[in-house]
Amino acid sequence: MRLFSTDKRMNPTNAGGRFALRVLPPLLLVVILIAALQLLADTGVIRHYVLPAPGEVARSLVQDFAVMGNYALCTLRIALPGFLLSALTGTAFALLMDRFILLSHTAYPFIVISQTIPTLVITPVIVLIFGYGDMASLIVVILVCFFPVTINLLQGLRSVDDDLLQMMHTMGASRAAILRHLKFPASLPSFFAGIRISSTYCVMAAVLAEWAGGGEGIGIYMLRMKRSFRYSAMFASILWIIALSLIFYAVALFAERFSMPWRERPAGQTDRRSLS
Amino acid sequence: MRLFSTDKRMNPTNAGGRFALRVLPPLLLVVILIAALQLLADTGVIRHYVLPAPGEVARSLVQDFAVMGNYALCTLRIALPGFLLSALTGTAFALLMDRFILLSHTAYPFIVISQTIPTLVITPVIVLIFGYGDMASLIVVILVCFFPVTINLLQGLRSVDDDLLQMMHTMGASRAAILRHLKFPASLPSFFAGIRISSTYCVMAAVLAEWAGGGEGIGIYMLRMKRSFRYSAMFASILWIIALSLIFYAVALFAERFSMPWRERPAGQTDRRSLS
Amino acid sequence: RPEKKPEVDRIVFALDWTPNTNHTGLFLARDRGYYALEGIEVEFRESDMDFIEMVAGGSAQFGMAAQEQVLQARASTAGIPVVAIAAIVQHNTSGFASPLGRGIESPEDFEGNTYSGWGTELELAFLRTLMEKQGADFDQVSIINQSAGNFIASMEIEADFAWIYYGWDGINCELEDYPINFILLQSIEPDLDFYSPVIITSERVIEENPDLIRRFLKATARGYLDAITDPQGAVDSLEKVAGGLDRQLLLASQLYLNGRYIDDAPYWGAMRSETWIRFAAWMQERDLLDQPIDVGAAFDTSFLPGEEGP
Amino acid sequence: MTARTIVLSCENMQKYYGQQLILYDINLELSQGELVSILGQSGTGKTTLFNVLTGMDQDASGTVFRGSRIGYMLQKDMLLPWKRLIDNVALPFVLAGESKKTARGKAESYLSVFGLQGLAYRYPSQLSGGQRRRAAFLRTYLYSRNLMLLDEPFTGLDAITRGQLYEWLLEHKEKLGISILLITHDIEEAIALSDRIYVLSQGPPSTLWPPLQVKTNSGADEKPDPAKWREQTENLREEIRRRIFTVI
Amino acid sequence: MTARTIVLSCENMQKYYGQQLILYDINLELSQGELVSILGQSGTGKTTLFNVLTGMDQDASGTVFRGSRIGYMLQKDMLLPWKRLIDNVALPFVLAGESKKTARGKAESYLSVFGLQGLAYRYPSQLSGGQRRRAAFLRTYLYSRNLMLLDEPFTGLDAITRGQLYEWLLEHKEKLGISILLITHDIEEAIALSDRIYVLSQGPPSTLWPPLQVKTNSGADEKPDPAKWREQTENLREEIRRRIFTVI
Ligand SMILES: Nc1ncnc2c1ncn2[C@@H]1O[C@H](COP(=O)(O)OP(=O)(O)OP(=O)(O)O)[C@@H](O)[C@H]1O
Ligand SMILES: Nc1ncnc2c1ncn2[C@@H]1O[C@H](COP(=O)(O)OP(=O)(O)OP(=O)(O)O)[C@@H](O)[C@H]1O
Ligand SMILES: [Mg+2]
Ligand SMILES: [Mg+2]
Repeated sequence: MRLFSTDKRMNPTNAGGRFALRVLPPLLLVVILIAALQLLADTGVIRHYVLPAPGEVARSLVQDFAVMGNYALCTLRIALPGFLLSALTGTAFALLMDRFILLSHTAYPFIVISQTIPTLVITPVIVLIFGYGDMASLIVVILVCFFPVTINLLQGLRSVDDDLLQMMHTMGASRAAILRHLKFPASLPSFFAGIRISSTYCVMAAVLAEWAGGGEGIGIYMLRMKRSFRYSAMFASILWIIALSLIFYAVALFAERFSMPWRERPAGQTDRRSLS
Repeated sequence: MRLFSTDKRMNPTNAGGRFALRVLPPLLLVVILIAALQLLADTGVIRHYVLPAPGEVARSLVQDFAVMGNYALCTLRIALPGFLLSALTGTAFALLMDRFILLSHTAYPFIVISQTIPTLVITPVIVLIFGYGDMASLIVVILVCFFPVTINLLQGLRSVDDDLLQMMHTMGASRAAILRHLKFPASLPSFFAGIRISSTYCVMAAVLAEWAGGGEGIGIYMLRMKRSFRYSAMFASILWIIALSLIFYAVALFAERFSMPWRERPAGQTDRRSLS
Repeated sequence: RPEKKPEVDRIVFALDWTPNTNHTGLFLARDRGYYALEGIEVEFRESDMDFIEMVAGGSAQFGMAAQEQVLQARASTAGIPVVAIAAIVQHNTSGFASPLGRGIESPEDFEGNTYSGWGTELELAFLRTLMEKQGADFDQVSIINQSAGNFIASMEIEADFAWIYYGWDGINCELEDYPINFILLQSIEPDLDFYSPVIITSERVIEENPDLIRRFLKATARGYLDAITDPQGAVDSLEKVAGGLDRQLLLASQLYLNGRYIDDAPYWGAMRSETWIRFAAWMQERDLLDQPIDVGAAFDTSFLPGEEGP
Repeated sequence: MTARTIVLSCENMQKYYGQQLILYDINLELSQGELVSILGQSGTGKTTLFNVLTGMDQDASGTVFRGSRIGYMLQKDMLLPWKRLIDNVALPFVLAGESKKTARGKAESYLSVFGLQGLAYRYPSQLSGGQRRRAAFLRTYLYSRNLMLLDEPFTGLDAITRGQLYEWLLEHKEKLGISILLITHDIEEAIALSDRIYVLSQGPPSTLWPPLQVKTNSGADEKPDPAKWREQTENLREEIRRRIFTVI
Repeated sequence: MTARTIVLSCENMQKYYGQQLILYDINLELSQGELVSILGQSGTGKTTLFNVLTGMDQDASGTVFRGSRIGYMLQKDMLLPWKRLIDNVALPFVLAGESKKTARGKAESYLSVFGLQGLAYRYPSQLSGGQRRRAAFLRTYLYSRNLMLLDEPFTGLDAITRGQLYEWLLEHKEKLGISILLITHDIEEAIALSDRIYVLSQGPPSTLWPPLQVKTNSGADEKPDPAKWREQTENLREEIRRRIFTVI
């Protein structure tokens, strides 16, 4: 068996190749799906009120771009701070619950309960407490998005390697130091799993907040379109929602990549499969 | 400094004590909250059409127990299989995506997209496609619940210790064997973090499905109570929803405890805090 | 009946909302076996979304909707082929309501107040029409999306007035001793006297099974006539379908509607072209319809049992 | 010299980590039934060499020949935390398709040889460092009894436990004709156990010195003259020390 | 005999794991400036003893006295995977409140003594086993230069690297009066480094034999007569072996 030296990082086509591998397949699938939908719509198999023809959706997307963009911006104005605050709240909850057992026991059931009540039911109570306005919408987003962060980060904090903890204790590390130098870095993968989920949900949560009685955004626009049976405009606004969500998701992914440099596989050990 | 031998596992009051520590604080908080709400209601600060008095909710809970129980059962008939199927689907997705990089690149965006469309929008489409009935409801529940499982399990599978992987390769372990003996046990904590989130969502997802026309259950009942201004009965049905959700959550927690016996802290090393 | 059908027609009826007094005739007709007599077995399905699409797509044969929805659906580029075949109530019962204390007695008083909306273009058009009629400035109204679950709560926590159906929310205010001002739409603008709700079916059912529609409406008309004479029985039927509703509310609402089912019409279910045309014209004028439509095709009263009764 | 069957060889192997050359021109042979030690300063590339030899690390150039499947005991113990000791040890059998029960049964009898009796149902976290290493050693042995690459197998064990394992290993090697490549830092151990000794020079880059012969292949049973043996050993020791220390 | 300051002691200590008695009647003393070794068969409870002494494990009975803060080098290297070598080593300074930059600066100068020069910016996963151990050792030293408990610090190191560290350790011990308790499996190492040697008997349960004196406290600088020294050492070696092997 002959081995060849290939310094993969020196290979210029590689980065481009990897990018193509990541982006092309889904793109291809999207194109195929769109073509299929258009065909189904054209032949009348799928009625427009079930799923509008992609061509029409595209037209609506172009025609109403400015209008929808404006509405989307309004949604973004809630979704972005809402997401950031969720990440913060979720992190804070997890840290507090990891730190104070009693608090954890007390708060946990309520945190779970907060997730089991449909948003539409809980919104009036939030408006009652905080008054009508952006504040209430923000809280709805936070309510939806903090939970995955909390659960995942808490799991991460609690699965920290016992021996490393022991080592930190022997060095007289304070709780804060243990958190900063050990627990937090160790639970970054779990934390980011939570962040991924939350980033996926946050635009949807802002839309929910609009529906449940908040400002005017792409969600309200979408509902209005739906109620007046303008399906192509409705799907166009869904595409806006998807696009915004994907941006959040992509940013989360990006942050994840860059926050854990030590997880880069060392060169030459990328491929572990044994040869025949 | 004097050390005392205390074999904690031999201490009979301990199990009871730990239980009390877990259950009493939230219970106490619930009691306080209820008392406060009752007070606010009695003094007329909060009117019943905004938030009903706890006493009335309790009466409604007792009076309509059988009726609500029946509706709840209908919801459970969707939520339970839906949750189990979600766990399965989520696991399958994660495993496939861990195994086939190309599939992962292709499917990932779609999986994320599936989560960014508000349930209230996608549910009617599903009902339109599948018609009124259990099938549509099940699909809605799965759509909501598989995602946290997928994301978390995938994160778990991908953070498996590289050295252990190496070790398994040296022993000529097949992919299936590596999965079974290494990757799956190693990612159980992450898996269960996902399961916790899903178990919290599944009843709410079934309720959402009902609202979109997926069948009669406690969600439909709640909506009816809300619309006929029976606020106490509406809140009583919310309590049912919460209770069902908590049962799912508790079972998930229980399963988690029992599936990782090796994570029990070894005796005598329960307390790591260094003494002064 | 002379020609006995060997098998029953199983149909689905898509309700437009939670079961309520608008629906009692349907439930009575089923309970009292009128549908069975016609060889029909009805299953009711409730949701507030996409019930029109369900009828159009064939998942349901019949359904309930508001007149404006039928018009919008037909005018949409998707061209949803639903047709109204009977009116439940002869005159519009909706309007703008506000707590007595806010002093909103006419559309002029909307200025400077907060409107609690449902997020439809229609209600805003109502609002604008009424205010323009009185020379008030629509822009002086602040509009929010309702977050509270009901009219009273919304008035208490976030807004000053809202669009309600008197037969439900208005009656509830009476029962709650919550005095309100109520401005009926057609009392300001006669064009806004529309049929809400109506029973709908799809063009396909009309084409393929007109007899089914006839039989269905015959039994349904009997049900509504029974409801008028026997409000207690009507409420009983409704409760059987949707357990747990507040009987007091149902009864009061039923009594409110009883006189309005037929009202000044010759028979139950009747619809006048004039009402359809005027309202459609108003919608067209207010840009609520995507394209001009043939209003005459949007409704069809020919299946009603008519003057001679069911 | 009798005809030797080569079970593992490596020719002209070269290994980079990134831009840095770690190993160059590595040539090595292991024959059937032979025990060969590799010594070298910490960080010269012994573990890296093993990774390449076993095929774990494929990002290297050169030619590697493997005549049989290899049991590789890694430098870290690498027990699966969720498996009890017995299941960790029996893993090779389970991987070969045997039921958990038969696998446990087969593994059980070896526990006492490795001083692990009574610990079968412990989790790795409940074992001492030496116990974990012995479990890893046993697991490796049970995976491949023909050809083993052992990365510091006796590290962290006391003299007595070590002695027992030496004895067991040499006995089994004689009986079954096992071939063993062994990384160690203990010169005495290398001399006591090995047929031949390779030394990895100080680097980077490092390369292997030509092997030192310790035992003569012919007439392994005849004990050499003690005085001569002592002198020979002393020379060997010196030579190894010198080689470890030298930058080629 | 000069007046001794006791920096660490343990009286009548007893330790159970569950129902099993692991250590009983442990009595031990460490004086200022002393280097004391603990030997014992693998699995007898040396690491457990250290855990109790450092206060890591509090589920034991008896009395422990600690006169100073303890630098504890655990048996596993326990480097933080997300910190570069230099940051791992500089951790004690960072924990003491210094900035990352000053901490790195302070730690840097020690790297070459421990043979870690050039590796400062590597992550632990990019180091060899011995390099990791040395980093852990250095970190422990930087945390406490007065009192160190070292669990097999020289395990996994080659003879030369070991020798350098021995020399450095003894020199610094003399200069700074460091007190060290050392677990090792290497009898030669124990004899070469220690003032006194404790042996943990075979168990379970295990207990400590009374300490063996290696160096006479008075006149540490005078070299003893080589022949006498060799004989003495040989006796010591035999005695240690005997003790390790004996069940009390
Ligand atoms: N958590 C635990 N639960 C039960 N038994 C344990 C636990 N940890 C260690 N033991 C047992 O206690 C004994 C002492 O372990 P310890 O790690 O102290 O040994 P050691 O002397 O350091 O051995 P080595 O030289 O192999 O490191 C061992 O037999 C081990 O199996
Ligand atoms: N992933 C990596 N990236 C870069 N350098 C590495 C990597 N892994 C190891 N090295 C370096 O390669 C050299 C050889 O490492 P290796 O682990 O093979 O040493 P070793 O001879 O086994 O040492 P020890 O006796 O300490 O175990 C070391 O100097 C180490 O720092
Ligand atoms: Mg190594
Ligand atoms: Mg130990």
